[in-house]
Amino acid sequence: MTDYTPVEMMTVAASRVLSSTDVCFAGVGPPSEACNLARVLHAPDITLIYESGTIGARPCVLPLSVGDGELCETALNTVSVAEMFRYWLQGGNISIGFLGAAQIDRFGNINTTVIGDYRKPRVRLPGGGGAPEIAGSCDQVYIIVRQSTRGFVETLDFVTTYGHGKGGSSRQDVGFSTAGPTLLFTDLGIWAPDPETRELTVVSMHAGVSRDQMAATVGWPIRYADHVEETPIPSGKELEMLRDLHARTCAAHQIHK
Amino acid sequence: MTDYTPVEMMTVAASRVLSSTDVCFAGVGPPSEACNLARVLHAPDITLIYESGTIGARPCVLPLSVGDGELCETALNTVSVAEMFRYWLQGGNISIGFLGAAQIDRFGNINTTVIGDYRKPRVRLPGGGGAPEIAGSCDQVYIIVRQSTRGFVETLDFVTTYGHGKGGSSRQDVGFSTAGPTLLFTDLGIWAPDPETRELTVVSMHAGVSRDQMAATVGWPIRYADHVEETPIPSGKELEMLRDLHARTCAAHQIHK
Amino acid sequence: MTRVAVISLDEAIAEYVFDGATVAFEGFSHLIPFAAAHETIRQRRKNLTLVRMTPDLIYDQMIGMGCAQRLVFSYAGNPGVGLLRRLRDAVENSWPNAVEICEHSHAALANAYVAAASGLPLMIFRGYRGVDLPRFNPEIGKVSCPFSGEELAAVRAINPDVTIIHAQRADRSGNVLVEGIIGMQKEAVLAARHAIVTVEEIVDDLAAHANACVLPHWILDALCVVPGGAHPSYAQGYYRRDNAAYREWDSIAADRHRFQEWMNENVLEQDHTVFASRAIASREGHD
Amino acid sequence: MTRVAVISLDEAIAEYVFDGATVAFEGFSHLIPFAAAHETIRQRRKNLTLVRMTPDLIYDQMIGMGCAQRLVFSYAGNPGVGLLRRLRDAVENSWPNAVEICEHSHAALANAYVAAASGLPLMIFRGYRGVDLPRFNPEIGKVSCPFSGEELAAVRAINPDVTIIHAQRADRSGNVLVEGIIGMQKEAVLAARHAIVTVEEIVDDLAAHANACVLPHWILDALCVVPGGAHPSYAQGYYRRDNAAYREWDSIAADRHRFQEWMNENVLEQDHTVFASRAIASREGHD
Repeated sequence: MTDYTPVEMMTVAASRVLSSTDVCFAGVGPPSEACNLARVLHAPDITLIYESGTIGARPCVLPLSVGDGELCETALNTVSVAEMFRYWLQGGNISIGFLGAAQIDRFGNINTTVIGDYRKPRVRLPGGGGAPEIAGSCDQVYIIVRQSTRGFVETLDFVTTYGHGKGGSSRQDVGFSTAGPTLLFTDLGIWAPDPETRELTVVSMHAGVSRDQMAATVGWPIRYADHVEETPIPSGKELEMLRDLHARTCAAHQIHK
Repeated sequence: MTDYTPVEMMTVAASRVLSSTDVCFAGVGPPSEACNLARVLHAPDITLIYESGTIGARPCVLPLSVGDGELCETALNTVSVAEMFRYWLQGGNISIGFLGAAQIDRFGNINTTVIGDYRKPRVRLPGGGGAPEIAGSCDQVYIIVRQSTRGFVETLDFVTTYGHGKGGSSRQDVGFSTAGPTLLFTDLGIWAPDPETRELTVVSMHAGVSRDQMAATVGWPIRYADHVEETPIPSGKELEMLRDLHARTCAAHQIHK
Repeated sequence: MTRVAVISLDEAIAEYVFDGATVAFEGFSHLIPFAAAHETIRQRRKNLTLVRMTPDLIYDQMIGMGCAQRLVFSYAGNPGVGLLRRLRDAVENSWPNAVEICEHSHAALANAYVAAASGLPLMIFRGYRGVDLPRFNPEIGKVSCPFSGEELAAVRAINPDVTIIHAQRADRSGNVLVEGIIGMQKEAVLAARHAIVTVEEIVDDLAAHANACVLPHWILDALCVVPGGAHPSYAQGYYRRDNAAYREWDSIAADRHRFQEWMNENVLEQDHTVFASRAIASREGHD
Repeated sequence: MTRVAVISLDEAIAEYVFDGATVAFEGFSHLIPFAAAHETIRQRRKNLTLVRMTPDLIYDQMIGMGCAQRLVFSYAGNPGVGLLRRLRDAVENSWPNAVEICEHSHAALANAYVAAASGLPLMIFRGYRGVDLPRFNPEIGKVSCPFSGEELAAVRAINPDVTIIHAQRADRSGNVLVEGIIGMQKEAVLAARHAIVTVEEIVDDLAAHANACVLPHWILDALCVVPGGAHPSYAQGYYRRDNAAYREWDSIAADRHRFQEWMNENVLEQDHTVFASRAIASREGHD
């Protein structure tokens, strides 16, 4: 089956790396979508955690907010937001933090705060929310975001969430003991940090994507791994489950597309 | 009715100062007994808090431990011990801390840790438990303990719980903003700190108690208020309710006296 | 400790929310106290410092109506929809007035409430490493661990003059049950000098299990019965989130004039009793 | 994260409780894991650092049997009865061996667990002012608030090698429900490298409400079904506290010889299955 969109490919690719033993802090939107797709496909026992305090949520439809009622109704347990950030996240009990981004740089640092100057912003974005500490305390971080020159920038306007800093040993130097961003999923490919420089490096490109397309959507000279894989296209099952999830979600939220 | 014991007088006297608007952190034993007597007598809406985390307990029988099942079963709510000490006690939500003592000095400082040297004790007592921070964070502290020369000492072997320190402004100097011990109930009388020196001063003596008896049970020269009251003897109702409470407690705990 | 007063919402707001006050309307996605915010707007409160982890529509409306002088927050979005356009207009264009920003991460703001609920002047946490925000927020500091030498982030406690929350129900003594996604409600109430709680209903028996999130009557000041008072957010067990209202807000808030018309019609010309019917409509729309 | 293993109590103790380990057997008056302590005694573990807010009979027994090298605690009494005589004999007379004391107040030790559960090296609190204990305990320090200048007490985090608790029940995935007086169980489990939970039973459905104290299976290592495993303390909903056993302990523990006879007969010559009948006897005695 080749009838799929680049965004569907992105979500499917991200879902594939998740397994039933993962405990995953899921941001709303594409991260939550990839996590729930994994759950219905091949990771039925994955533990999904939302910053609203729900532990082990198993929603039938995708939540519109991190605090949707269905997350709590299907969860094993719901704790206060303070307990979530103190005991569960900072306590080191979460294996994967799954984040989105507005701006990202080559070292996986993220800006979701402002475009322009902080004190006189051109665009005031939502801010960090849980991301700065999710990226610090989870064993590793996955990022999912569509490529664009607006989003993939040479220099962030603001460092909201620390990735690999300026590369190399930056992350340890600042005091982190966690791995930081280990995978970046986009609509065009999959990136992973170089073992030495920690620069995000293209390790897989989705079927039919060219290096010209890659270059046109990224604001810095892209590094490629020695062997760049081609991401396997979505299977019929993967697409069917993803589209079912969307259809259920739209019906439940009364979204007419 | 004059057929009552000095300990019954002590408990009744302590119960009289409690009211329905009090939120009272009750230690097990005599403090808990006075609190529950007040609750069944004249303070039906008093909020009793035990360090096990129970808020608003209404036990029919006196608990043997701070964590008896009946405290939880009759409570409005039960929180973790951490929450109890952090949010409820340290957060400043408790008006009265009601404590016992092994040793007490003239300024209401308490020792419940050791007799003798800390590192080589003659008697190893239970230790502070909740008392040091109860005495620091409650608006005021009531103490209930029987008088004896072993217990009412010139110098404590160990300061477990701070009262009025060395008197005067000691308590503020150490950094407390709470009132500390404001009343001491014994089997012989009622004591309160002098407004200036903060030395515990006899303000009421139970009926029939002489100053010689007082002196024989206290290890320092006692100060008396200018006008020492005579504590009203227990009413029939007070004694009846206290003895009912004891009878129910003994029956429930299968104690045969 | 004083007994909570069961009074009307307009009395409660009039008594405790004064011009210039620091106010937290808390509720993390769930149980957001919209009715109390609308009453505050109707009473034309000014120069408020508004504290909330997720400003959401509730503060977009208050900011757009000129109630706010300062905003303390950690994530300012319309969840699942986009940005908060009235907040942006205030920050980017000072309309209707400039709003000072005191920005945190979720972890930091949650810890600031925990600090205040715990009666402490600060709380420590592991956070803000390598990022830009501490340069712009003097409420963020550092503490060295005397045991390990590790440098930790510190955040100053937040003690609102008044915290306002919505909850499912209270009993006749005024004890309040919050259940489901409980967010920071307990901490925000304990952090504040005064607390107002709006509830769906008052019942004979809370029917709360032993370890539920219960707020005893003696830590509350005012209790107001406002059925539907969390609409368009939700009250688990009562009505569901009105996602359509959240989506619709994006276009209402996009235009200053349309925003003002909407606020006139739906807030200024109403009173809190309208929330009951909104919640019913929301329930019928969804079930 | 790994899945909890449902194994026998002797296997669990053999695997996780090693000589010299720091072990917390937690449970505040309620749900005290006596069966696990007795198994540890039977396995002749030595040189343990025993951590517990209220040592209670459970540590009086372990200390008397020579399992302990060090005791970390905040209140060492037999609740409602008196002192702990085996603990006193160890501290006052080094019998059967000297036991080093690391003493806290409840607030401090609770905060030390909170620190560890929160992944921090310390926690701060307002306490220990003017008192003698900080002179004898190097785990107590001070921190200055960078905002207010106030000096606060600090306590070093306690990270046990293994925490052992008893709980009412688990579901078939190994998720555990603790209810009633929940003490420090969640914090002690999250503070530890490994966690063993004994439960009254395993059920199909935990039947826990949304905000109950639940420990997900992936933070636990071993789950053991030991009905009655908290006797002579109690398990709310299952059996009541055996107050007679607590009172009787005072005379048993008063004499070294009688203590040893009692331990031989009731611990060394038994296995954990005896607890089921003890709890039934306790229930019948009380109802």
